[in-house]
Amino acid sequence: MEQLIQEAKKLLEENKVDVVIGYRSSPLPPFTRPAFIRRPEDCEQLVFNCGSVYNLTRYLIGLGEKPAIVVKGCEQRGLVVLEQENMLPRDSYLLIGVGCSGQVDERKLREGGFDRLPEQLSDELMADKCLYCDQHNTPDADIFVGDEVESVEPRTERYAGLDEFFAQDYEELYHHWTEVFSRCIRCYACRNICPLCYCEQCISYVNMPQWLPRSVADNNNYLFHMRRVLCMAGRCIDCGECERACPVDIPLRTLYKRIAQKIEGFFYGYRAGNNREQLPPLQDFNKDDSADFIL
Amino acid sequence: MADAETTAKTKKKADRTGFEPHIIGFLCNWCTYAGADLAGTSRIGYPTNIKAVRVPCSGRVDAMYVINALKNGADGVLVSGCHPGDCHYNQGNYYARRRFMILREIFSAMGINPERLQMSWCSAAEGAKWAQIVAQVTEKIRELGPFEGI
Amino acid sequence: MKMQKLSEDDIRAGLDKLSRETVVYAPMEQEGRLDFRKMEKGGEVELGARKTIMSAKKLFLPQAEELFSFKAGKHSVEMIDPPKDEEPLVLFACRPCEMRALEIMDKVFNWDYADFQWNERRARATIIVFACLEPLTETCFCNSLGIDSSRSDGADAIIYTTAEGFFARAHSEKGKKALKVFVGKDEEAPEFTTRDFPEKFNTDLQEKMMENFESPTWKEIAPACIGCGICTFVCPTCHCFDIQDEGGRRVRLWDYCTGADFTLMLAHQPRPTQYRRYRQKVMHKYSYYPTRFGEILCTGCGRCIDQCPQNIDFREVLKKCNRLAPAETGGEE
Amino acid sequence: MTAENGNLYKPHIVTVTEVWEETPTIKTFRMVFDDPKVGDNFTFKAGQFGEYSVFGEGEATFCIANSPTRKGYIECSVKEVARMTHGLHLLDVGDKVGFRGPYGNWFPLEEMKGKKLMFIGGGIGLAPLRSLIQNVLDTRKDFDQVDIIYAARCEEEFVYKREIEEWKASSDCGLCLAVDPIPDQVCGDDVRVSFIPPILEEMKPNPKNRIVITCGPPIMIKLVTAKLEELGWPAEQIITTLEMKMKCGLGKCGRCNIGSTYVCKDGPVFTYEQIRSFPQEY
Repeated sequence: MEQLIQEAKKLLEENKVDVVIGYRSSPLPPFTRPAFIRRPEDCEQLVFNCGSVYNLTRYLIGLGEKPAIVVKGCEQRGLVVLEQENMLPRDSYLLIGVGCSGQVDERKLREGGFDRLPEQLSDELMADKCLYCDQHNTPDADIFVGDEVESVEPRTERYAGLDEFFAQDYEELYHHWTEVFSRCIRCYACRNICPLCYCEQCISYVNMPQWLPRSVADNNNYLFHMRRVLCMAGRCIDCGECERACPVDIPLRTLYKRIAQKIEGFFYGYRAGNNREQLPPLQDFNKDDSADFIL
Repeated sequence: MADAETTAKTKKKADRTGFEPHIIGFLCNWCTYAGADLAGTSRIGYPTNIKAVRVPCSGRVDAMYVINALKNGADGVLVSGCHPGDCHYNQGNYYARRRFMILREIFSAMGINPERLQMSWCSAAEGAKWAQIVAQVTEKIRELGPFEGI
Repeated sequence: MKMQKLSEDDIRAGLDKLSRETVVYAPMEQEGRLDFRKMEKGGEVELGARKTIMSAKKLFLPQAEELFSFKAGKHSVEMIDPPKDEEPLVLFACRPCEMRALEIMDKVFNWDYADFQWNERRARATIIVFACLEPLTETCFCNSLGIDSSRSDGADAIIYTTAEGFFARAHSEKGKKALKVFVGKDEEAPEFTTRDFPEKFNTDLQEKMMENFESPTWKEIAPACIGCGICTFVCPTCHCFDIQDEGGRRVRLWDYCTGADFTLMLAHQPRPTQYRRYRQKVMHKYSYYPTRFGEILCTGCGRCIDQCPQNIDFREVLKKCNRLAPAETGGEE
Repeated sequence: MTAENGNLYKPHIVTVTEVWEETPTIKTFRMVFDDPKVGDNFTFKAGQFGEYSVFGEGEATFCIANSPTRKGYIECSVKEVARMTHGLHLLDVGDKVGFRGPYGNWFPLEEMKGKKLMFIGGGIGLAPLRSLIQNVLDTRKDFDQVDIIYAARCEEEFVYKREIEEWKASSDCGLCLAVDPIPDQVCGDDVRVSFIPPILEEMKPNPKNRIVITCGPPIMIKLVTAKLEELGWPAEQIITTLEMKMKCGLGKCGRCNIGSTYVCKDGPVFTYEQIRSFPQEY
């Protein structure tokens, strides 16, 4: 990662950016943590490896400084969505691209009792989103560091298992989700970590009317998460951060992916952040949209 | 608010026999609301289970309105607007169509029968159609039984 | 000193009996998540050296607690107390740091006004602590906060784990009563001391932080904080709460100072940026609370480090605070 | 004052006996305790606050706006801003509200005796001052000269119009009214079009044996205190009352602190000298 360090140093020395957002190593799993580097001499701390799980694009909105940011291929889609939603102009940051051949699953790393990152990341230890990754190298990068990763045949299907899971009847599904969400502690980590959740006034703060009651009692958690699914519909880039952050292991992506799968089917293969020109489905319409469900 | 919740609770306990569904209708001001009006002035009878809320456009109906209606005791929701191409604001109903298509998918993924959310196009001239839509929706929701979720 | 010597089977049998007589909360695993749960029949209590996700705080300050309910009519209102839970409660196998946290929070909950709900639960509970003779995980730093994790004087009873079995000792009448369900003979117990804490750093930051409140270093202390509530919710000492009316009830809920809406008023936000909120979190624990109550509002349990999604190491934060220096240029934005 | 079973969070029930509109968005409510025993034993001091609840909408913190010398009821003035205040504004005579309190500290009335007092209020910030003004006027002989400066955005935004008329007519106190110098400002002849600092500049109040008590929007407090300091006022002779988001009012919920000072327990009344020592976080 010598090149990353050199490039970052150069950017800071030439005052092209105020801060470089990247990864530095950490003694705790996943053995890296986000780094905000402001001094050229600190650039030595920068690393990029299979433990660089964090989606750093989350820090861009409201940063107030000109950043250069290390972004993996899958996460770049989030920047596209933010651009489409006029939240983050492309010229407000410098994109440092990397080749990524897969990230570790933080949970498996903890459970396995690892005390360092494995030299070679096996498929067993890999985060499931990486197994079907089709964007190993950051597209649209201003600076690309390191070697491009050769694309690998996906080992799983993006939407594998969803059709089977959602084939359950409504009552079973309802029961399943109320059960799962009953353990939610409403820490809002899923919302706060999401690169696309940028609302200054989240609807969960709004109290007139109180759309989403705050206590963990009753079905309030279910309601909150339903609203989040709604927020993510057609926008979720499947970076997996919400699930990684969740302290009580709620399988949020099962829902987000299901909706993404449906949207892909409905709206002409739309996949969030894949194509700058194609508007997100809820910002757009087509006169020929399906009308089967309309009476 | 407290009242709404009490009714929701007592209703939930209610016997399923003789079940009369509560349906909230969000009617677009320019077409469906006028259509419903026409049904009234033409003395076309239709089920009284629907409580109409007049909105400027079906595109104005936020998904939260639907969710909140269900949460506060409705058994079903009907969103009704102008026919495609007839929207007073040109495109509101197209946006609404996508929105509720997705909301129905969210409902079905989270275990709520998507049939509880119905959508229809009904113009100001279609009084009879309105009566027929309401009858149809009421029957559908009646079959589904009381809503016990959220 | 003589202590009651117990085998693992003795403990399990005793817990089984105890849970039939009274409500027992103990660390139990569910789908891989270890947490304090109510013991039901056949529940497998974790006796090993593992840390729960949430701390034992939740039993004394529940995440959502009904303060009272009400029936409001046009010209009348009736307030109804929540159903009283009078059953004694046994909290089994919490750790000395969590016990310490309860003692620390006793102060704020009895500051001039005695918090009925808190005190009532405290009085009702019998707390049996499992001593930590070595750090539970590599994120533990209670030694830096002056906590000797081989003892827990405030607890009703303490149990030591050794290679030969368990040694139990009661500190109070309640503890004695609770330990009676465990069979096992009194035996001479070895001397217990803690060992293997890798480091110890200064946590006396009360003055230093206050003096350097405006230091620009605060912005660099935890820039990665995303403002979620995980660290406060898992913390055994974080006690800030919110009061809301929900469906005919007034409920008290956990709240978190790192969140943007914590102090948000309609027209005014005293802490508009994330670093200010983080500063509030750190300073409440290490400066304001010691100023008011003479104790640091942290017991070094390390849960915030374990659970932080962005891998912020609170120890690193504190070490940075140790190096705080006055602003050279005057740091306000 | 705690409710019977020791549940600190359970309010007393009070009944709204009178409501009047101060401005289009501000109403004042007069309330009486339902339980006469509680009402008879209820005492407070000017400057203290209470937690008012609208059942179903929640609880909020407002100062008690009437003077302790006017017994038998409590009053509060509330601007409609959000859920709870909206619920309160919908209430009418006969409706029930919850009240717990009084909490917090109070204006140092004893120290003020024999001194000249100057009240500077802005907008709804007159509410906490009103409690003290009433108290002072009710025991007028204990004090030297009393002056009131009150400013709001426009004349319509003046709160306590009834009392302002009384103050105008009375010889007990001097009164200076002002409205913000914004374009197309229309106001009566006796109302000045100016912010408060220029008025102070002109008046040059002598700090000798005089105390200023001020309350208003944060920016107004900042400018007024700055101007007074410029005029040579010692900070300990400037008293203000602060507002922070509060939930419990009891020092437990942990959100009203400014540094290690808890506004609900150590405040809301502070001298400017104290405020200057606070970290800049209010």
